[in-house]
Formats: sequence, structure tokens, C-alpha cells
Amino acid sequence: MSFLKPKTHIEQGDIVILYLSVNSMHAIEAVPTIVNKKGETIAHIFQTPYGSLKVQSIIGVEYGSRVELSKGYAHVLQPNPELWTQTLPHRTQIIYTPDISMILHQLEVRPGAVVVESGTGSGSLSHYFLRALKPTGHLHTFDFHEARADQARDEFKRHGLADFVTVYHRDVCNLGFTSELDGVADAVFLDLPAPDLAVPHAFKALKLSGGRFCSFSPCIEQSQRCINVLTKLGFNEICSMEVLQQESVIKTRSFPVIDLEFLKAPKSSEPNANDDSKTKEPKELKKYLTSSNPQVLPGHTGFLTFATLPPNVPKA
Amino acid sequence: MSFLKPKTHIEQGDIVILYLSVNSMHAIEAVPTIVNKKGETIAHIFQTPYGSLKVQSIIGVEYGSRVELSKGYAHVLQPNPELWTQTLPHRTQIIYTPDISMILHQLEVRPGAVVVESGTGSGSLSHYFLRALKPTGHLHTFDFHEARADQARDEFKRHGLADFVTVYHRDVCNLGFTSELDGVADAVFLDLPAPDLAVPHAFKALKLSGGRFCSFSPCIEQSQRCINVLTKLGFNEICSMEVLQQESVIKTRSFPVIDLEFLKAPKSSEPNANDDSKTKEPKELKKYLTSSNPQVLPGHTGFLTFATLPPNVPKA
Amino acid sequence: MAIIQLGDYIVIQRQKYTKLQKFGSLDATATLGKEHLELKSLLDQPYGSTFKMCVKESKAGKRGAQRQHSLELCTENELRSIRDVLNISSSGADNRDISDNGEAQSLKSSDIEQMREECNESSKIIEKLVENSKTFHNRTEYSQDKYLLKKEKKYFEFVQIRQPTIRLMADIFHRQDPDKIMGIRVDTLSQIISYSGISGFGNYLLYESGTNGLLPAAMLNSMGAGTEATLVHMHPGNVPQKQALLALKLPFEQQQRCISVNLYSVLREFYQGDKPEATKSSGDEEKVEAVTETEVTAEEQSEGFEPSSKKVKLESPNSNKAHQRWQVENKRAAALMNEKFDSLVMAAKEHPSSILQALLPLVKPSRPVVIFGTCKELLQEIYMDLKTTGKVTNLHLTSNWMRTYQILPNRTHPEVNMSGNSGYLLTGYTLK
Amino acid sequence: MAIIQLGDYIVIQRQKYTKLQKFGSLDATATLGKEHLELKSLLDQPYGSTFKMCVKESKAGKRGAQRQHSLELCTENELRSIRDVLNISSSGADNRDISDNGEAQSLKSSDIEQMREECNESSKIIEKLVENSKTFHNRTEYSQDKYLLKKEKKYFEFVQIRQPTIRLMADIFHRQDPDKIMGIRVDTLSQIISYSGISGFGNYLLYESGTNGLLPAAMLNSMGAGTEATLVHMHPGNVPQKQALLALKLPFEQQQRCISVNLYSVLREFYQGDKPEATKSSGDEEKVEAVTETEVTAEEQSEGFEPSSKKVKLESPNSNKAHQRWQVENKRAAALMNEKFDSLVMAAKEHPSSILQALLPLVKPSRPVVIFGTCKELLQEIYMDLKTTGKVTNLHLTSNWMRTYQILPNRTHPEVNMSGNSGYLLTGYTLK
Repeated sequence: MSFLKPKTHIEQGDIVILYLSVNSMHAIEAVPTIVNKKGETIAHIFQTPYGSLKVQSIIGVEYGSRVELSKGYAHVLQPNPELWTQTLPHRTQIIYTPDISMILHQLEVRPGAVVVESGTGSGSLSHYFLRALKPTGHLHTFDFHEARADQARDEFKRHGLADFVTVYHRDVCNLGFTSELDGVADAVFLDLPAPDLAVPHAFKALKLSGGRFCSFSPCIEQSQRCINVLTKLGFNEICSMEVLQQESVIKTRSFPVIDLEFLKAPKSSEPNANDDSKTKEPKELKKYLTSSNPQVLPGHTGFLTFATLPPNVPKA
Repeated sequence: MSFLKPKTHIEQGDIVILYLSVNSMHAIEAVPTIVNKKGETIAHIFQTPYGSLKVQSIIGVEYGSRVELSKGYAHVLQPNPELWTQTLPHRTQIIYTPDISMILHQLEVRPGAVVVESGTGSGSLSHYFLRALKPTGHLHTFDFHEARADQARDEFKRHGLADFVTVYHRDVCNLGFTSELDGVADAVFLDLPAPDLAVPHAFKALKLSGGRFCSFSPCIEQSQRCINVLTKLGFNEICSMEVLQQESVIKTRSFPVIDLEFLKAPKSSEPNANDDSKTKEPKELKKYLTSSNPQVLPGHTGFLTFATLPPNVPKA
Repeated sequence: MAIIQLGDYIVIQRQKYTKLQKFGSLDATATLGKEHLELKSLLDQPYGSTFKMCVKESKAGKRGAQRQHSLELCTENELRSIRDVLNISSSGADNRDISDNGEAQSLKSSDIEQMREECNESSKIIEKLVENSKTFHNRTEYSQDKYLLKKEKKYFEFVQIRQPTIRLMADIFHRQDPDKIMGIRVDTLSQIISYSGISGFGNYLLYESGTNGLLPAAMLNSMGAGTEATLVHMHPGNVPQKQALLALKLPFEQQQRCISVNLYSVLREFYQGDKPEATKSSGDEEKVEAVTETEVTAEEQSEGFEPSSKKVKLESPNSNKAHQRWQVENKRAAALMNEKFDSLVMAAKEHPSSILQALLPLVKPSRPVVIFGTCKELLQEIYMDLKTTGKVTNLHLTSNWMRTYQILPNRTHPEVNMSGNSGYLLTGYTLK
Repeated sequence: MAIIQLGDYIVIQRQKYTKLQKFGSLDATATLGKEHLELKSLLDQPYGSTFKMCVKESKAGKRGAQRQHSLELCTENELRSIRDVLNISSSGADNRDISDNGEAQSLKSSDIEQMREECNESSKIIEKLVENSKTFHNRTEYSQDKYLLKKEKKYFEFVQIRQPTIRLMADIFHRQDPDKIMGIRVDTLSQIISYSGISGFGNYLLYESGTNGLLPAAMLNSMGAGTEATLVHMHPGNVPQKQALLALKLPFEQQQRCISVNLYSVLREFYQGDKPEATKSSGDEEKVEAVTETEVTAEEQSEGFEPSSKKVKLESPNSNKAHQRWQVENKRAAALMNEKFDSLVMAAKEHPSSILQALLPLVKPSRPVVIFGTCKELLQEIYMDLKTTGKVTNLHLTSNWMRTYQILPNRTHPEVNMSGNSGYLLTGYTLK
């Protein structure tokens, strides 16, 4: 239930982020026991490179606390959509915070908004939509893969978000977003292999007073076809972009400063104190606080295509 | 004649770069007189924001020298392809050093290489090809615009490069690179609205022992069609990329450091020396040597598509 | 659809150009380049409406004519593609035979100026220009389109009136003068909202030294109407910049949940407020003027230093008498500071270290901290400091690369220019 | 086409993987992952030829079988698309019904391993894998392609032998270990060549503290065969790194125009060489070993400090007797230093300031200076120094963003990963 609002202490059933390092975080469920493959109920022990954690021990602990592991320690953090996208079980390729942030901003999602999303996928974006629109809005999220829809529905429930979301198992390209959703949406988001097929359904789902549209697609041809349909249906403010986040690697670097001046003077002129003293002198080092890019950066996530459905476009 | 090789002093007829500042450079011809619009021969005076330059005065001066203007000074630099691309008369959109450098590298142009280029355009890339392939190679450059071809031919002559280049006025998409060039090229470069139409001609022009190919195009569809034809004709190592150069703006910035600690102590406890002294104290400033991007960066120049024609591909 | 009312901020859009404007009175005019628009006919029309600019008079100005227009509500049918109207058919295959010698247009500029005064419709003006162009029909279709777009932009006679949103204002502010919003680009703004976790639940702390109100407005927008979230908005000046906040026209209860306070003043209240202390309510506190909700421009916010108390004492001699609005706000803020916050956002023009040192203890454990800055070197230093003290974990210093694309049939490519600076974000989570 | 000869460096290419290898003797083998290739059949074949890997024996190793292969020259006809051979037709519309439970392949890994030893042809192995996959025919065409590419990569049995060029080596070095070439990425390398103006005319000065020979090789390559250009290549170690230079197999006259000298030694020669001085040819100079043209690995180059003279004295007691190769090279270099250079390129692992101070006076006026560095902060400092002294103008500090694209029908997008570091270039022109 730890996704609903900020809370201070871990309660049983919370999802908790066990933070070991920037590159090692795990989402664990704060339950004292689990059922193993043989069907036996056993104590919930979580293994980490720094030793094991008896999960029961963290229940009641304050979020942000340090917890001891058998060979080290970790911190327990309250989950939120950012930490969740970094730890969630991947059922599909997911969208990350930089793109998601732009999607929320461009779709103008705020408390009270009604958002239609397809597909649900691993639910990373859904969690963001839910944070942004609760407690007064609603998310309608669709996936054509039945198991994924079921998993997502279950997850939202365990996260305390069930009141604000409806999960549908449905092929929206062919069947649309159900007629109940005609004209209810402030915003529609598509992450589909053929977004152009779903644009007419998005058009129907948006309010008569207008709304915002977004499609995320890895390939430029998907955006091209999508824009083609958007234009025909009377969308405007059509805009495509990509957002790539770069992380800076910060470290202190030292550089030897070499002396070349002494070469101008003949050695013989300083018979004693020359060479040996030079080589024995400690190397002069200059220190710099530096930042640089990591060796590998994300070069592409997807193209974001945004559009506005203006008010009062007749929906035939 | 100042493009052939490094030289130390300005001779009559040289193109000279008059360097005023990073954003203000001019290519001028070192001739004492010019003919004005009325057909009269007059002294060659060059006007700058820092006053005028009597061009005769720079003849015989060493490159790199400071020359006086009536209201300031400038430096005279020997031109080279980098400075030339920044000062040349634009007859078309031109390609700049970052893309050009990649083109030369990928086309493996070195002295002795035979290169076929279309279109000549403003000749910015041609100057780079010529620097890289002279004194033992040759550039065949084509433009479908007659005036541009003539201007380029004249320019190469005045720049002392005529021995290494042949300029053609020809529509290569429809007519090809002339049969004399069949099988002579180490590398072919295309900058055309429809590069796919010229790829079969590039195929013919390349040596039987193979060679490298490059097409520069602003739009992705041009690259897509080009790659389609390249693949059909048996080219391999097909690779598309973009290169964007970012300049760093370097400056020293100062930041006020504000004191908030004093707010913890009640004012009354230090009746005399408190507020007035605070406000009279010089603000503490911390200085940083910083670098940042300029507000606007080049976001796109073009897509570079490279390919290899492997050896011994039968040319039908 | 909401209705345009007096006192509203409105967004005026002419093609891709947008502008934020206060519709303060019935004689208000808006200026778009050389065009001056009388706004009175907007009253009581729905947001989203399009109006036609009708020339009323034209005065010679330094850089060409300045025109005064009235606005007439128009129908969707009036908005149609210039290309359809002109019905251009013949186009050359490429531009090989075109030499641009500046003599392609046979109309003189005085002719064009006169036509413009006589004729309201850009399509007619453009039609004339095309008729009188010697080269238009030899240009490629692409080149014709470019020409028409350029001319359309110049002569386009319609404006749309839209209701301000964070999205529209972020674009306007960044385009007009990024410095006035500390260079916070749209991608960065969107990430500040994400990383700080602003939502309908929780109490949030913001320090900003001047973003035209964009940052508090974006946060308040994400907190939502009718929710329990509260924002303490600290600023270094006498009065907070609130333009974007006012433009959102939020419900009163929501506005009330933005507590704007002076950094120095509220810290003193927080550190010393509950102590019985003789000099407390006299002396230095009055220097902060009451927060007014009238329009505040960027210039009114001072430079990040506590204003000297002397001057203000002269200005407000009666300040001892009653609790002023700013005192009430300080007390509300201090109460929340004692409870601690669910997130901290900072966007300082000053060196952020001492401010962070003062505000970080006010954040609960396991809560996000987001520090925006334009100077990477400063944030590197703070990164190292925080890493050393271990008070904040999961530290990341990031910036963004954002490119927009032109996607058109056979002409798809990234836009030729892009914004070079997104600013930098230092993010992390507090520990117990 | 050139012929593969003993002693050559060769580039071995297996699909997209490339490797630089010395073909030093007839029993030389090359290692590509778990595959060991006997090179002897390459002798006297033309560069560009493709060879088939034929398994000779297979040994169990720690991480699976290690296989020894002989190479057989093969014809173009043997190289054909795996897809054509397998002739796949049925593919699903999307992956909705595929659940990846790891049981899709019914062949065991031991079956596959055995098949591999018995069968040279990857197409046959893949055919079997496809036959025994339960899900292959339900996958989308895209997904099938991905599967085939992955398998093809694993079992592909052809290698092509190519002649090393700067382009191929720059790719190999950067992919294998960017640190060994100081992180000089291909775009940056190409720009170093442009900005420094290297061509068939002029005398050039390079200081580099270790790029596996890539930087001097690229410069020499651009200087060309049979031209008058000369390069003085200064390095901080006992012997220069020359691998890339040797791999190019340049004509002798061209190799002679690369004068590789130790930085300290040549500066002493330059400062003091013409003075009649008793101790000159004895003492510290001998420490630098003769430059040998055998293979030099990165490790052999020392850390950027003048080696102590004592050790070397013991090693070369007879060094007074004759002018050694390094002394001749120092004299040739010093003569050029007196004439001054047409350009300066630096790529230092050390702090570049003192080196620049020593080398900048050796450059003629109006000539390019190009300083490569991996640390922006250092170059910023030099930028400011040069700006202040005014010795170099038109200063620019740049870096690059380079993205490669996947361009395929309906699947066009930038590659998902890109290299994050291009390094930085500080460029400018000397003034008189």
C-alpha cells in the first residue's frame, strides 16, 4: 500500500525499496513469510551481495533507515514511480523517467484528469499517471496480452491504487477503447506497434472540449503514419521529439605536471643536485573535480509525438 | 594561390583571412586595386566594423601578423579549408567541418586518392577533398548548375588548386559521371536531393578493386532510398550516422554565498554589531571557471550514409 | 469551455507564436510585433475561440507601419489552408534555373504596404505576391511551400485565445527569455515535477530565486484542486514572483495552499519564533512587505539578500499594530517546517550550499531532493559534499538532450536548431 | 589487390566483429572468442578474401568448448543469406501468444554442441534449431529475423581478411579498449586531422602520450606517400607506441618521414644540442633506447617521466661509441624544431600546460594548434591561459555528439546505445 501517499513507517504488505547502491536496488514486499515452490510457508529472507535480510525485521522501521545485512547494510526507501521503474519486474520494454516526465507534462495530467493508456505493459508509466491524477482522476489502461493485464491489475491493488485505475484486456487497435469511454478522456497515450490504427479510437475517447494526445514509438515510420492520421482527423499542435537524459560521472582526477624547464640548463652546470634530485622529487600532481559522460549513453528510447485535439471538432 | 601549401608571407593574389574576432572573419583577395561597378580601377579598401584596411598594405606581410585598421586592428591568417568554410561566399547550403571530417575519414581520402563529388555547391567540401588528396590524387566534381560550376572552376584556379581538380557541369542523376570515369574512383560522395538516382552511377565510377561511398542528406527518407539501392547493388558495411559538434562557452562566473546562520541567533543578543555590519559587509562571492553550451546548438545538419563497394563485384 | 473574463491572463496565439497577456481592462491592447490588438471583444467568449484581426488604422513607425486592429470572432470555416485557396499547380522539378537576384518580385514594397492596409485577408495578399513573382512557378513544390509559409507567417490575420496552462507558459517563457525562468527548459521542468514526487498528497518545500512563478505554479498544478497537499514557497525577495501562478487562475482553496515566504524571515521565525523574545515582533521582521496578489514582474524581486531593515522601517511605521499577512504566512510555514516536508526543490541563483544546509534538515527521511542549477560546477561540488556526509543517497547529476523533429512526407529530419541548455538536476533521497 | 604476406598486420572480420592481428609466422593463430584460427592458409592470398572456418578439433574449456579451425578460401557463392536458405514463410502477426518460459527449444545444449562439431555450416545448425523451436513459427517476422541474426552471429563460419586502414583500426581500438587510445573517438580523430591541417605539404609536430600509434599513423596517412611532409612525433616514454603505424605497412620513404623522439631528450638536444658542451653525448641521453620497429604494446610505454639515467647507463655501457639511431632522430627533429612547424597536435595524459608552453614556441605564426583531452576542466584552464596571453586566437573548445542509425524498412531509428565520450578538442591559430 506504499504507493498511495507519503508515509513514514514500513507497514506489513508495503513494497519497500532496498537500496544497496546506485546500481543495486530491489523492490521487496514487507511480509514476514512467503510460500516456496513446494507450497511450504517459510520465513521471507531476501538475499543480497552484502548478505541476507530477514524481511520481518524491517516491518515497523522508519523509511530512510539503515538496516543491517549479514555482511553489510542497506537503506529502506519508500517506493515511488521513479524507484519503481528501476526495480519493477520487466514484462515488456518500459519507458523511463525522462520520457515519462515529458509525457505527463505534455498531456497536462494533474489531479482530476481522466487518462486512457494503451498498452499497460509493465505498468511503469501507469504508476506515474496514477501519482499525477489521484485522488480525483482516473486511469483507463489497456493491454492485449491477458496475463500482463491481470498482473498489472493485481499490482495496482497491492500498491493501494486500485480505486484510481481500471485495467482492460483488449485489442484496442481492432476493437477501440469501449464505447463507455467515448468522450471521457482528457488525454490519451499510445505505446503500440501500429499507433496509427488506434488514433481514430483515441479521437473518439477524447472529450468534445478537446484534449491532448501522445504516441511513443521506437521507429520513425510509426510516428510518420501516426501523424498522417492525426492530421486527417483534425488534431493540431502536432510535434515530435526525443528526450535523452545524460548522467554526469563526477570524480576527482589527478594529473602529473611535468617539468621541462630544467632541460634548458646543461646538466654539467649543476653537477651534484641535478638528476637524482629530479627523479626523487615527488611528482607534482594537480587535482580537479571533474565530470564526464559515462562511456555508453542511451542513444535512443523512442520518438514522442504529441498533438492537441481542439475543442468542438465534430466526431461524425 | 594561398591554398596550395603552408606559406609564410602574403603574396599578391593570395586569399587572406582577415580575422577580427571569433564571429567576424573575412576572406579578402590581396590585390592592391579592384574594378568598381562603374568599371573604374580603384584602390582596394576593405571596410570592417573597426575601420578600413588598405589591402595593398598587407602584401608582403607575414601571415599571423597584426594589421592596423583605422579604428582598431585585425590579424591576417593564411586560409585553409576550415577558415574558408566560415568565410566563403555561400552559393548553396554548405557542409561544415565536423561532417566533412567524418566524410574524409570514412572515405579514406589520402594523397593519391581519386574522388568523385556531386554536387560541387559552394565548394566547401571540395577544398577539403583537395587538401587531403593533393599533390598526387584528383577530384572530379560535378554540379548541375552551370553558374556554380563555372564559379567553382574559377575559384580553384585562383586558389592554386586547378591541377588537382576537374569541374563538370552535368546532371549526374540522369547522365551519370561520364564513361571516362568508369572504374577510376577510390571514393564517391553525393550531396543530391535524390541520391538514390545517382548510386548506380557511383557504383560504375568506383574501382573494380572496390571503394568507399558516402551520401549526405538532410532527410531520413533520402537515406532510406539510398540504402535500398546500395543494398541491391551489393554494397556492404552500410552505416548511417549524424555528427553534431557542440561548442563550450567558457567563462568565469561568480555566485553570492548567503549567510543564513546568523538567523539562528536573536538579534537583540548582539545589539550593536549586528544588522548594519551584515549589510555593509561585502557580499561573499565564489568564483568558478565554468563551461556551458551556447543557448542554441546545431540540432541537425544531415544524415551521413557510408558504404563499401567490396572488391570484384561484377559491374554487369 | 471556460469563458474569457476581465482580469484573466490569456494566451494569444498567432500561428506558432504565443504570448501571455493580462486582459486587465476593456481598453487593454496586446502587441504582436507591429500589430496592436484591441482585446475588448474577447470578453465572455469561450477560450479556444479564434478571432480575425481587422485593421483599424495604420501609423508610420520607425521600422515600418504600426497597425491597430480590432478583433472579430470568426468561424472554423474561415480558417483554411492558404494552399487550397491559391490552388497552385505548376511547379518545377528543382531549382537549377533560379538565380536569386532580388528582382523576382515585381511589386514594390510600397505597393505591398498599401495592399495590406486595404485588405484584411492574408490569402489575397499572398495571391497577389505569387501573381507578381517571376520565379514562383519555376520553383519546386518544396520551395513554393517554403515561400508560402514565409508569406503566410507575415500576413496571417487570425489569432486564437487560449487559457494559460503550465505547458503553454513554459513554452512562452522559455522562448521569450529563458533567463527570467533561470533557463528551466520544458524537459527539465517536467523532470523536476517527477523527481520531487509532487502530487495530491504531502507537504512540499520549494526555494527559488525567480522563475516568474513558473516553478511554484507547476508544483501547485501537480498538487491539484481539492487535495490536501501544501507547498511552502521560499524566495529571497520582498515579494514572490507569481505571474504564472496567477495566470493559472486556480481555485482559492488551492491558491491558499501555496505559502510564499521570504527565506530569511521565515527561517528567523522558525529558529526563534516560539521563544519568548522582546524584540521579536518589532525590528527586522517588518521589512518584508505583505504578499500581494497583483501582478509581479521579475524586476520587483530583489537580488537574493535580506533587505536592510532601515528603509522599510521608514516605509511601514505602523507595522507593529497587527499581524500582517506575511506574519501569518511565516507562522503557517514554520508550523509545516516543524512537521518536516515530503520533498525539497531548489532553484537558486545564489550559491546553493548554505541554502541547502538550512533546508535539508527540514525534509523527512526517504524523501526526494531535487536541486536545479545552471552551473554544473556548483552542483558537482554539492554532489561531492552530499556524498561525503551521507545524508542523501542515490545521487544523480543529469542534464538532457532534447530534439524536436520535422515529420513531413519525404522531408523528415530533426529540427536544424536545438536548445543547447537544459540546465542540470542533482537528485537524491534523504536518509534517516 | 595487395597480397597477404608474412609479417603483415591483418584485420580479421567475422560479421561485424573485427580484430587486428599480426600474421607473424606460419603457425600463428588468431583467437575469436572460443574459436582459434590457424592463419597459414592466408599466405599469398589477396586481401579482401573470405575464408571458411573448418573445425579441426574441439577441447573442453572452462566456459564451453574451445575449437581449433583451419581456414579454407571460399567463393562468393558460398556467402548467401541465411534467410534464403531456410526459406521461412509462416510468421505470426504479433507476439501476444508467446510466453517465454525457456522451454521453447527442444534440443538440449549438448545436442547443439555435438552438432556444432560435426557440422561446419552455420546455416544447417540454424535450420535444426528452427526445426526444433516450438515458438519460432508463431513469432512475428521481425522477431524471427532477430532470432536468426542472433543465431547466425553465434554460428557464422566465415571470416574475411582485410588490409588495415586508419578507419578499420580506429574502430577496432575504440571498441576493444578506448583507454588505450586515450578515448579518441572516430569523429574526434577525423577532426584532429582536419583542424591540424595535415596534408602532403608541411612539417608537423605531434606530442602524444600513448594511442597505440593511432595518432601518428593517422597523421602519416594524411601526409601521404611520395610527398614532402614530415612529422616529428614526440612521446614521453623510452619507445614510441607504433602498432597502428606498423600495421599500415607504409612505404619506407614515408615511414622515414615520421621522426619519433622522446620529449625530454629532444628538448635537451634542441636547447643545448648546438652548444659545445663536454658532457653532452655522455650521461643522460643514452637512457633512451633506439627506436625499434618491432611490435610495441601500450604497456611498454612509461608513465610520462624521464627515465632515470642510472639504470640505462648500466644497460648500455658502450653507448658513447657511435651515434645511435635515437641520436640521429633527435638531431633531425631538432633541425625541424629550429625551422618551426606548420601545426601542433597534442594528446597528453599529463597536465598539458607545461608541454604546451615548451612546444608552442616551435610553431610558425598563422598555424593551427589542436589539443585533445579527456578532461574538459584542464582544457578550460588552457583556454583561459591562451586567451589571456593572446598567443593563440580563434579559440574553440568543442566535443561531439555522434549517433548511428538503424535504417531498415519500417524499423528506422537511432541506435539504442551511443558512445558517451568523444573527448574534447581545443583548437586555435598561432599569432606572430
